[in-house]
Order: sequence, then C-alpha cells, then structure tokens
Amino acid sequence: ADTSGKRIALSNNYAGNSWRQAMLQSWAQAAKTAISEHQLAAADTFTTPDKEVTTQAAQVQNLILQGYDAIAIDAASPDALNGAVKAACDAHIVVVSFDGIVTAPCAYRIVVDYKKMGEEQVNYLATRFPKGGNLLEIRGLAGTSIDNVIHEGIVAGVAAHPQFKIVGSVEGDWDEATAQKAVASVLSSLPPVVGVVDQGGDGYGAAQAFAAAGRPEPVIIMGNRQDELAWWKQQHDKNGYTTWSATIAPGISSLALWVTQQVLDGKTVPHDLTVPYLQITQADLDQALKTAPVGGVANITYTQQDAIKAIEANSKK
Amino acid sequence: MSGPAALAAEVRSPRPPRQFNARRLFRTALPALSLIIVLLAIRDFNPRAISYFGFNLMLNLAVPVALATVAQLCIITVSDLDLSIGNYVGFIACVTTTWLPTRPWLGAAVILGSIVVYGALGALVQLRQLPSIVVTLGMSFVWLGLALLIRPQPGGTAPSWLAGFMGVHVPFVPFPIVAAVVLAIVMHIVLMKTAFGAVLRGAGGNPAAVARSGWSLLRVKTTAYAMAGVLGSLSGLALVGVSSSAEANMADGYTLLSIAGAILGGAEFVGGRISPVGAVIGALTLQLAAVALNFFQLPELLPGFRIPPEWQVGAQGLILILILAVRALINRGEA
Amino acid sequence: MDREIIQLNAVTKSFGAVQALRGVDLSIQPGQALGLVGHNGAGKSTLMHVLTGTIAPTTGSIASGGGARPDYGVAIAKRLGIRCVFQELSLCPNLTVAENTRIMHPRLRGFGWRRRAGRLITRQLDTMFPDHGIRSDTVISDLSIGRRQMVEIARAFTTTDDPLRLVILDEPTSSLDPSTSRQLLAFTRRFVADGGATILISHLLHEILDYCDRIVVMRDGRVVADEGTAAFDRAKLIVTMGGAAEGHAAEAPVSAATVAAEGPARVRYRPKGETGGTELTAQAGEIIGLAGLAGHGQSDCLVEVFDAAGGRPGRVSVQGPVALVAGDRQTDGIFPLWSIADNITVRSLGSLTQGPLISPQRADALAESWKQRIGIRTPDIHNNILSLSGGNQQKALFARALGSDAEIILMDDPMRGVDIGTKLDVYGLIREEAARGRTFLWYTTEMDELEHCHRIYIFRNGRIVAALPRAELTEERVIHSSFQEAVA
Amino acid sequence: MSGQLAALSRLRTRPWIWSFLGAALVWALAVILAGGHGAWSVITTAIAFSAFTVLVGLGQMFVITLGPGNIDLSLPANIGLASAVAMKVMDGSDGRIALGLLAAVAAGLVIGIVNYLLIRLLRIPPLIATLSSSFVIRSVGISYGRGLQIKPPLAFADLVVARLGGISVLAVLVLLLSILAGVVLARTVYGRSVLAVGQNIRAARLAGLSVRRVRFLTYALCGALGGLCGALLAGFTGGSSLDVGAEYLLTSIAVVVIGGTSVAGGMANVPGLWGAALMLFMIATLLNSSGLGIGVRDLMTGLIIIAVITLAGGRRSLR
Ligand SMILES: Nc1ncnc2c1ncn2[C@@H]1O[C@H](COP(=O)(O)OP(=O)(O)OP(=O)(O)O)[C@@H](O)[C@H]1O
Ligand SMILES: Nc1ncnc2c1ncn2[C@@H]1O[C@H](COP(=O)(O)OP(=O)(O)OP(=O)(O)O)[C@@H](O)[C@H]1O
Ligand SMILES: [Mg+2]
Ligand SMILES: [Mg+2]
Repeated sequence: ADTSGKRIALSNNYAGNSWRQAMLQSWAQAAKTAISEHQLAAADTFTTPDKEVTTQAAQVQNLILQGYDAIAIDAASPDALNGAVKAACDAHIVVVSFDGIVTAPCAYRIVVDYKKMGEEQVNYLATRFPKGGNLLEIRGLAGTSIDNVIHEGIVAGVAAHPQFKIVGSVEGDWDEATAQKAVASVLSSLPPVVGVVDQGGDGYGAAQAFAAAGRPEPVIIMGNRQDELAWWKQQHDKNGYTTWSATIAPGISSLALWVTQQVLDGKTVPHDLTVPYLQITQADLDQALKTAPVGGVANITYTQQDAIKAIEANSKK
Repeated sequence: MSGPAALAAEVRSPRPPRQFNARRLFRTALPALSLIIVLLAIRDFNPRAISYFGFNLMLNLAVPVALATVAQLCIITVSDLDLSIGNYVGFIACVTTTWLPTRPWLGAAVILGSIVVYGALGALVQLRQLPSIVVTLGMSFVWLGLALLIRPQPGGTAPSWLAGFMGVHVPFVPFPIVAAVVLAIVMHIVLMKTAFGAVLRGAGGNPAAVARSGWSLLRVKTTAYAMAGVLGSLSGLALVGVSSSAEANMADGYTLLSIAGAILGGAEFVGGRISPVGAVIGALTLQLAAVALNFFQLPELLPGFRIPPEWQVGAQGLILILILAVRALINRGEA
Repeated sequence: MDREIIQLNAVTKSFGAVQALRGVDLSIQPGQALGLVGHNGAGKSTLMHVLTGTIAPTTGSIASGGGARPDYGVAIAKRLGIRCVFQELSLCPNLTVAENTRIMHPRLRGFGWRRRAGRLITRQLDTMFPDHGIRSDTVISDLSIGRRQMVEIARAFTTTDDPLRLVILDEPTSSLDPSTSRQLLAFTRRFVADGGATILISHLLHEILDYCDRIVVMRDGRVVADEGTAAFDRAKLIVTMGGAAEGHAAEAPVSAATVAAEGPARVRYRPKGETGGTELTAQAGEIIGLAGLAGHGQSDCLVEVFDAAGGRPGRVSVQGPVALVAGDRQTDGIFPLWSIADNITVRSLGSLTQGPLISPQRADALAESWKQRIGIRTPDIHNNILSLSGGNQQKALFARALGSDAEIILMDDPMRGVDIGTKLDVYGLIREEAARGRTFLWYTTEMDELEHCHRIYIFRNGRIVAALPRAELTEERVIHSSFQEAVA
Repeated sequence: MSGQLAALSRLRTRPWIWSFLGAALVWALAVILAGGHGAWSVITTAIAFSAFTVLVGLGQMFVITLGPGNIDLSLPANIGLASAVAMKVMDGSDGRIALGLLAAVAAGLVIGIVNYLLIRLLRIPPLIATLSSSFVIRSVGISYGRGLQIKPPLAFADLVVARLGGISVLAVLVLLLSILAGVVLARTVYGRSVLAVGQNIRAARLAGLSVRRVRFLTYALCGALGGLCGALLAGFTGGSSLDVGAEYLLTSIAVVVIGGTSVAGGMANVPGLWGAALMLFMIATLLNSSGLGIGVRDLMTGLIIIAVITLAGGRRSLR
C-alpha cells in the first residue's frame, strides 16, 4: 500500500542523556530518509517534560487527537500506558513500542532479549573466572520491567554457575552518578568482588567508585557509552584489562520507524519482534570507539532493508 | 449618648467592605481565567480537541491528579505540606491492582488501614509538634517501599467495575469534566461551607485561637490528614481505572503536581487560605498546559513548524510562564 | 451577695526565672465591673490566662461556686461562662467574621449555620457598636485592626446555649478610637447591670475610673490594692501602681514657641489624588500630630512617607532617614523568633558593623542602653521577644526606632498598651529627641497626646481637612474637623 | 504562653544534634552489620559525598529561610546545565579549570536571577516560578550539551576526589564555606535580613530592610551555589551529565528540614545540614549493605527518618 501520505509520531519520555539523544538522532535520520523517499509524510517526535508514566499516557492520548496514523513509543512503563495504547488502537492507530515496550496485545513490540543479556553477563564472567567468586550487581530503576527482566537473567546465570555469589546489590537507576554513589556506599562493607554485573551505562560510575575507594578494579560489564569504552580501552592499554559490553543500541528507534512503515504498508508483521542486543568484545572495542562520538554512545542506525529482514526472521519462528 | 459618637454612625467606614470583596472575587477568578486561556490556545491549535471525545482523552488523566491535588489541599488547609502523596497514590494503585480484583476484602482492608495511618500521621505531627515536611518525606519512602513489596514489577489488572466507572459515558458532558465539577463542588462544600470546614481552616490560620475556643487540635489535624488519605486513595483508584495497571512509582510526580496545582489555584502555603475550586482548576490547567504544548504549531506563520525535541521540555515551562504572565498582566490592570 | 463566679487563692506563676505572679488572691462576683491596672509586665495578662484556663498556675488553687477545681482548664472555664478577649488578637485572620463566631460556638453547626452565625454576630455588633460597618462575610484580614478588635469583643458577648457570666477584656480599647471605646464601655455597664461581670484591663486610667465599680491594682506580680472605685482618683492610682512617674505628670506639654519653625521642610506630603488642599510639612525638631477618626488615611500617610524616603521627591518628599514605630505590633512590628536585643537592633544593623560583620558587643550595648532608657522589664535582653508583656514589646519597638540613625520618626499610634508611667517617660523622650533636631510624625487616637505636638493635621476620608497649630488645639476643633461633613 | 521559654529557646537551636546522633547510630549499625569492617572508610566516604549535598543544601536553606513558599525547584536542572557548561568550557584542558568553574557559577547565577525576576515580575509563587524555569533550563541544557558526557580535565578530577589523610579536600572546603554561611547569617546585615524577612516580611520592610534586594540576592546565591555544585559534580563523577542533579531536588530540601531549619522561615541551621547529609548517606550505606530487598530498604529509610525526627521532637509554639 502507499504510505507516502502517512504520518507517524514518536512518543518519548526523556531526552536528557546521550543514549536518548542518539535514539532521537537515529529516528530523525531515518525519518529524513523516509520522507525524502516518499515512504512517509511526517515522523514527528514528542518528548514529555518529566519521566512520569502518567505524563506520557496523556501525551499518547493527545497524539490520538492529533490524527496520526501510527505512534511509535519508547514507553515509561510496560503496563501503565495500556489504557492510552488501547484508546489509540480503538482509534485505528498503529502502535509500535520499542526499548521500553508496552504489553497491550494490540501493540507491536520490538524487544531485545534482556533476560539473555543478563544471563550472558554471567556466562562471560564464567569464562574469565572458572572458579567463580563474588559479584556485585547494579540494578536499574526499581519497579520497572526492564530492570526486572535483566535481573532475572542475571539470577538465572548465577543459578547456572553456582560458583558465583552475588554479595551486594544496589540501585544505579541507569545513571552514572547515582550508580557511583550507590556503589561507594556499600564498598567498604563488601568482601573482595571479582565482577560487577549491571544493566549498561553504569559501568564507568562503578569504576570511579572502586578507584575512589582504592580497591582493585573487578571485571565490570560495560555499556555502550563512549566514556565506558574509553575507560576500558585506557585500562586495557595500561594493564591488559579485558571485559565485555552488552546493551541495546539507541538506533533501535530507526528500526521502529521502518517497522511502523511496514505495518502501515499492510505487511503482516508479528506483534513481537526480537532483535539482537548490541555487544562489544575486546576485539570490537577499537572499532566501536571510533564510531562513538566523544561523550556519546556506540550506535547503529537501521534501514528499511534491516526492518524487512528482522520481520522475516521473526515470522519464521 | 450625644455628640461625636452619635455622629460617627454616618461617617465611619471610609471604605465600604464591598470593595474588598470585589478584589477577592477577582483573585478567586484568576485560576479559572488561566484555564480559559489554555483552552482557547488549544482550540486555536487543534479545534478537533474541543469535543466530547477530545475532552475525554485530554482530561481523563486529570481526574486522579485533581483528586491528589485536593488531598494535598486538605493538608495545606492546616498549614502543613505533604511530600508523600505521590508515592501514596502509587501505593494505593498497587494495592488496587494486586488485591482488589481477586481478594476485594483484603484490598479494602489495606486501603482503610492506610487511611488510618494517614490520620495517625496527623496526630503524630500535632502531638510532637513535628514539621510535616520531614514526616511526610519519611512516609514517601515508606509508601514506596510498601508498594515495591506488594508489586515488585509493574502489572496487575484493574477491577472491572473500576475501569467501567472511569470509562463511563455521560451523555453530552465528558466524564472527566463531570468528575472535576463534582469534586470541586463537594470539596468546596466540605471545606468552605460546612461548620466543620471552618474549624479546619481556622486551625490553619490561628491554631492557638482555635485551641482557646476549646477545640482539640489533635482531632483537627487527624481529621485533615485522614481526609487527605481518603482523597489520595480515591486518586489511586481513579488512576488505576484509567491506566488499568500499576507500578510502584507511577505517580511520583503527583507530589509536586499537587502542590503546584493547589498553589496555582490560589492556596497559600501557610495560614489556611485555600480554594478547593481553584485547586481543581489548577490541576486541570497544569494538565492542559501539557496538552497545549503537544498541539503547538503555528500553521499560518511557519508552515510545518514544530518545536525541536530538545526544546519541547522548555516549551512546557514557557507555556506555564506565559499563562502566568497573562494572569499577572490582567491582575495588574485590574488592581 | 451572690456566690463568686471564680476565686483564685495564692496563685503563682513563673516562667523560668521570671516570676509573673507571686501569690494572687482574687474573687469575682456577678454584677461587678472590675478594673485591673498595673504597669507593663505587672502580670495582668498572665492572671487572665490563669482565669480562662489557658495557663495552669505554678502553685495556688482555683475555686468556683464554693468548690475547689483541681483540674481547672479551658473546658471548665467555658462551662462556667468565662470568656476572654485576649490582648493579642485571637481571631483566625483567614476566616470571615461569621466563621470566627462559629469557632467559638460548637453549637453553630448543621444546615444554615453560617446565616445563624452571621446574624448572631451582626446583632451583637449592632448592639455594641451601632455604626460598626462590618459585614459578617468579610474576611478578618481585610479589616483594620480596630474593626478586628470590635469583632473579637462582640464575639465574646455572643451566646448560644452556654452560659455567659464573666467577660475579661484585656486592653480592649488599645486599638479602638475614643468614640468606639465609649460605646464598648457603655455596653459593659449595661451587661453588668443585667447581672454579668467584667474585668477590664486598661492603661487609660479614666476608663477604669469612669466605668468600674472596683479596682484591683497589680504591681510586680502581686495585688497591691483591691478597693471600690470611690477610694481612688487618678493620682492615687498612679502612685499605687508604683508611680515613679508622678513627678512628670504635671509637666507642661511643649509650647509652640520652643521650636523655630524655619528651615527647609524635611517631609512634604499630600494625600493621593489631591492637588490643592492642605499639604503636610514637617521641619527638623518638629512633632507633628496626625489626628482624626481611626482609618481615615493617617496610617497610609505614614507608610507612604516611609516608602518615599530615599526616593525622588514628588507628591511625597522626604529628606533624611526614617524609622517607623508600628502600632499593630503583631503584623507590622515584632520578629517573633528573635530575642529582645535582636528586635531592638534590627533597624540599626548597618551602623553596628565592624568591617563586614555586625559587632555583637555594640549591638548588645545599644539594646542594653535602650532597655534602661525606656524601661523594658526583662531579666535578660537575650530572652525571646514574646516573653515580654504586650506593653513591653511595644517599648522594644520604640527603642528600635529611637535607637536608630533616623532623623524622621513615624509613629503609628504607638502607645497602644503602654502603661501610664512609661508613657510619660516616652513623652519626655520624644520632646528631648525633637529638641535635638529629630522630626516626629505622630498618629494618635488619644486626644491627650496631641497636646505634645507642635502642629496637628486632621484627616478625614483620606484627605487632610485641617491644620491646627498647637495654640489653637482644642478637643472641639478636632472633633468638629473629624466630623465636618456630617455636620455640614 | 506555654512556659519554659528560656529552656525552649535553647532547645530550638539544638535540633541539629539529633541528626548527628542519628547519623552516628546508623553508622554504628552499619559497622556492626559489616562485622566491624570499614568503620573509618564509611565515614570518609560519607563526608566526601555529603560535601555536594551540603553545598546545594546551603543555597536551598537560604531560600527556605526567606519564609513560607520560598523554594528553589530549579536546582537539579541548574546543576545539570552547569556541569555541561563547566566541562565544555574546561574542554579537558588543565589551564581552563578556573575559567570553567567561573562559567558554571555564572550560569547558576543567571538562573537564580531569572528565577527571582519571574517571581517578582509575574508575582507568582516561587514554587511555580522555579518549576517552570527548570523546564526551560533543562531544554537549554539538552540543546547546549546534546546529552554528551564530556570529561573533566585530569587535574580537576584529581582535585575534586583528592583526599588528605582520608578526608576529602573538597569536603573541607565546603565545611569552610558552611562556616562562612553561618557567619553570614548571624553576623551580616544581609544574613540578618534573610532571617527577618522569613519571620515577617511586612515588619522587615517597615524596619527599613530592603526586602527586594534580600530576596534577589538569596535566589542569586542559591543559583550560584547550584552552578558551583554542578561543576564539582562533573569532576567527581568523571563527566558532565544533565541528570547529575536529579537526586538533589528532594535531597536538598530533605537535608534542610531534617537539619532543623524552620520550614516556616526565619530560622536557619547550618550544622544541621551536615548532620542530615551524613545521616542520609549512612542510612543508604546501612541499607544497601544489608542485603535487604529494595522495598524493605525504602521502608526502613522512611521509618528511620521519622524515628529520628520524632525523637528529636519539634518546636513548640511560644504563645
Ligand atoms: N511565655 C512567657 N515566658 C516568659 N515570660 C513571660 C511569658 N509571658 C509573660 N512573661 C513575663 O511575665 C510577666 C507578666 O507578663 P504579663 O503579660 O502578664 O504582663 P501585663 O501586666 O499583661 O503587661 P502589659 O500591660 O504590658 O500587657 C512579664 O515580666 C513577662 O515578661
Ligand atoms: N519598598 C520596598 N522595599 C522592600 N520590599 C518591598 C517594598 N515594597 C514592596 N516590597 C515587598 O515586595 C513584594 C512585592 O510588593 P508589591 O506587590 O507592593 O510590589 P510593588 O513594589 O508595589 O510593585 P510595583 O513595582 O509595581 O510598584 C512584597 O512582598 C512587599 O513586601
Ligand atoms: Mg498584658
Ligand atoms: Mg508598590
């Protein structure tokens, strides 16, 4: 079907960190391509002033009133937006959620396998420390689903490798400063730890806290922020420090845009699409650092072709 | 009596009291004025929004906010401040989605118990003469912790009767407007019109005087806090009714929003000067100001102009400032 | 004779180091108008708080109707029909007149309570102050201090179902103008004639002498005299109160001739919206009286002059630093969290600095010297200001202004609640300071005080309607000008 | 007249003792829980982190002391923007550290002044004025910093985390600053004016104090301290971040009120800021290392705060 007249909106609830900035940039880039190729008429972004789920729900309701054909959402909550999402579906608006997904059955979800991401962290550490050891866990924002799923993955990983033991757990709220403070607050009471498992984006803060306390750096699982990667490289050059990074690429927004376009196009698209998470190994480190702007994040931007491939891959299952 | 005293009858009162009332009336009308300004702006940007369907969508989330705002107002009435209302609403939402559908008795008992706790807080604040801000700050952690214990992950379902109630279709007038009007009237009657409301406000204005007249300040504060507990619980229920599921920190922002709404509506932090109608209007205004932003475009001036994403947050602030500036201008012209 | 309404036996009360009451016996019978006088800080208000149950005595006992009341408190006092108009305002400023009435009467509830409360208070106001001009739906904070006082007094006399036997009036007339005071006092006579009892506290001795049957004099926490009015006259009262001031009493007020009314005007003032008409001017060394009925623009004049200081000359021009002595001390004057010393020195902070810092020694010295000069009764100037009696708080405000570098002192009916002895001292002080070149603008509701002024401006409806030199000042002329329009 | 005035006025200046006692108690519990490990390092860590809390708390305290309704909600946005400004101006070069600090303080100062102008010109309650301005500041921050995390110059980062004998140098500097603030409050005309305005704004005006100037200076001061804190935090956390101030919205208010400053205005308490900041950090330490779930931890945090304030008792009315 012809989608050149369709308008889609991006509902976003936060813009203040590098990940979200990169996410918005990827969206804008894809939107520009789509509009210039007459695949879409408009792809506007809307950002709420606070991170509140209720504000975003109100925003989605307003977007319905604006008469968009589709809404892409990076949701503040998987369930609490369902009321608004359902209203959108009822108004025959296509809803595609990504990163922060919504559970309403009528919506599409582009997810990263967070549980696997958590498990793989422990798996990686098991290759580094076959004898196991103590782990510190940095969690995300309490009470959110992403935090829960990653945590479950980590717990499953530890269950599979019982030589590891989680001796401390703090809330980093996915924010470096918060993570640094939280880690610092427990460090003095912790026995030696060999690894830090986390949710991405708080590795550098943890490293800072360990350095400030004068403790040896454990293997900290990194995110994809440039400062994390730069620190990693610096340590590697200095003493051969090696670790692993797993996160969701902010460019997933561009994938969401193209998937939305495909849905509007009338293609059959499964409601749940799983895409791989972005991982960086020691071998990829230099390449990743090159693409990440200073202070930004390592990223990839997807194309329409990528979207079609992802849809095919998920349809086969 | 003769002479001066007798003459005084005619010449006293250089300022007839009525003049004061006119100013006061104007001040009370200010919140409504802001609301009208916002509505006009919205109509200009998106005429489609000013409809039955549009109001339902724009305002159904304003109902829980308005309830939280009047809950806050009960506390402000006695010259205190509640920093825990947002977390309390989130807690109630978690209780509602976790227990009300399956074990309604347990859920109801927990909600009632929480209201009792709220009342007890008022008693504690009065008995020990504690700053309410610190106590409620502590309580905000308590409610959040309890909510996380009940519902470590988001989810749950709204009891069907609740979702049904919040989605009810009133003929002609959208439900949120009906709800807001009813709320404003009820609160106005309770706080401003009843004999009991006068004592509450009096305790905010001059507690010593109220105590000297033989009232128990303990009872007054307990009542005010318990009322806030009731309204906060209703807010939690309404929120679940709209969003149909819950998470622990879903209403964190209500704390600030409720204070801002009450103040925007003409309440003062101390001294028991409040306006329930103004508070409800203030809550609606704040909600609609956000709407106005989403609709903001200048089709005639700059075709296709949209606020770039990084300025959308700031535009929200500017809109608020703009509303208040217009208010200040009108106020100055009048005064 | 009836049984007593209430009786105090050997009541004492101490606040930390301060002995406010040192063994007071007092018994009050129905049908009696009792006058209570004493210097500032004598313990009058404290005694009244004991009577109404808001303060429990340290030692001593309270009895009523022949029986002892060991657990005496607000509730019992209420049941006994004892009401009090406290010295400091006891209304809720955010409530309306009717709502404040309801606060006092638990009975006023249910449907239509507001109308009933409004009618109750309006009827009482009509009876007591026929010309009050107060609507029952007015919010208290919108009323002038005088009208607030009227509401509070009237409220004390309203009844629903509880008894009303004794009304205590703690300096009720301090914020009322003379004619309203007369209306109040006349009403209390009627109330007493009907079998009620009143206790009237006032520093205006003529009120006590004219309206009371029995006078109790307190000094330093003790009752030093308790006799029928006939046993006293003004002079004897002053002596009994501890009348060191007796000597000054006869001293003649200023004569106009002592000041050379020359030189440039320090203050020029024309009321808002007036172009012609009388202009108020004041020179160095002059004491200028502002007269007229309460609320006719005198306070506005003072505030405008205050605000104009340091600004460009216009309708109001002021040359030199100003300081203001507030009359409404609760809202305009005191800083309730601060000590007496802090309250006195706040106007002079700029001149008490050494380098960037305020010198505590110099601040204390200033406060201490004014405590002595003006006789503030306190063991320690570092005590909280609220530990002072009402009159002594007022003295602290005087000290604040007089102790500053101000050339122009604005006084907003500042003698409210100041005892007679101190008043005479302060009059002397004002004369002395004027002689040194200070200018005083003095709004007063007391005729006697105008005698201390070189020139008097009479205000009516926000306009200046007359300017009288001291020599032409007579009570008739003031009254005539204050009421001119009505007479015409 | 509730009696015992003298004793009371002494008690009113004392509530800060309770926050220190609370901090000590929680610290003891944490040390016991850790089996006696790290007793000293918990203290030094707490001091290092409290420096930032106190720095922001000082500004907020001055504002809150101005009287009911006065509050600065723009601090988090201010801190975030200032961190970006500082890092951008420093540009990773040791020679530009002073310049960067100055720029951050200037940014904060401008924010404070704008806040005051909004309050004054639009005659709106400070709460709403600073809330609105915080939105705008956040946007300025995003478009200025693009959410990028810019690294501090090495010398600056070292300076901010430097310790002498285990004690954070920065904390010592902030301690000196708090002593200065205490002196300003008690002994300068400006400080006294803040206290006077907070008690009775009308009486303050009629006592010849320049109310407007005092309010202006106070909001400007608060903004400037926020800016300074933003720059220092960027050094401490190893890079600018718009979110770095987020936690200071609640924390700045919490340390002020827990520390014994009167929310009704007119009475400030500087030592209490330190007590409260230390106590809050100790609570986090205790609960984070307790191994309890987050729900229980939050619950305990709240209960501890309430317990301490209840034990401390409040102020009693005077008459
Ligand atoms: N709450 C208090 N704390 C400490 N001292 C107090 C307190 N209340 C009153 N006092 C002291 O008790 C004494 C009596 O005060 P009281 O108010 O009874 O005097 P008063 O006779 O009413 O004086 P005035 O004519 O000035 O009103 C004074 O020395 C006063 O300073
Ligand atoms: N001369 C003054 N000095 C210090 N503070 C003042 C002064 N005048 C007013 N204020 C205080 O400033 C605040 C605003 O005062 P107000 O509403 O009177 O503004 P305004 O000065 O009259 O405005 P405008 O500039 O329009 O005349 C009030 O809190 C008031 O107490
Ligand atoms: Mg007295
Ligand atoms: Mg003005």
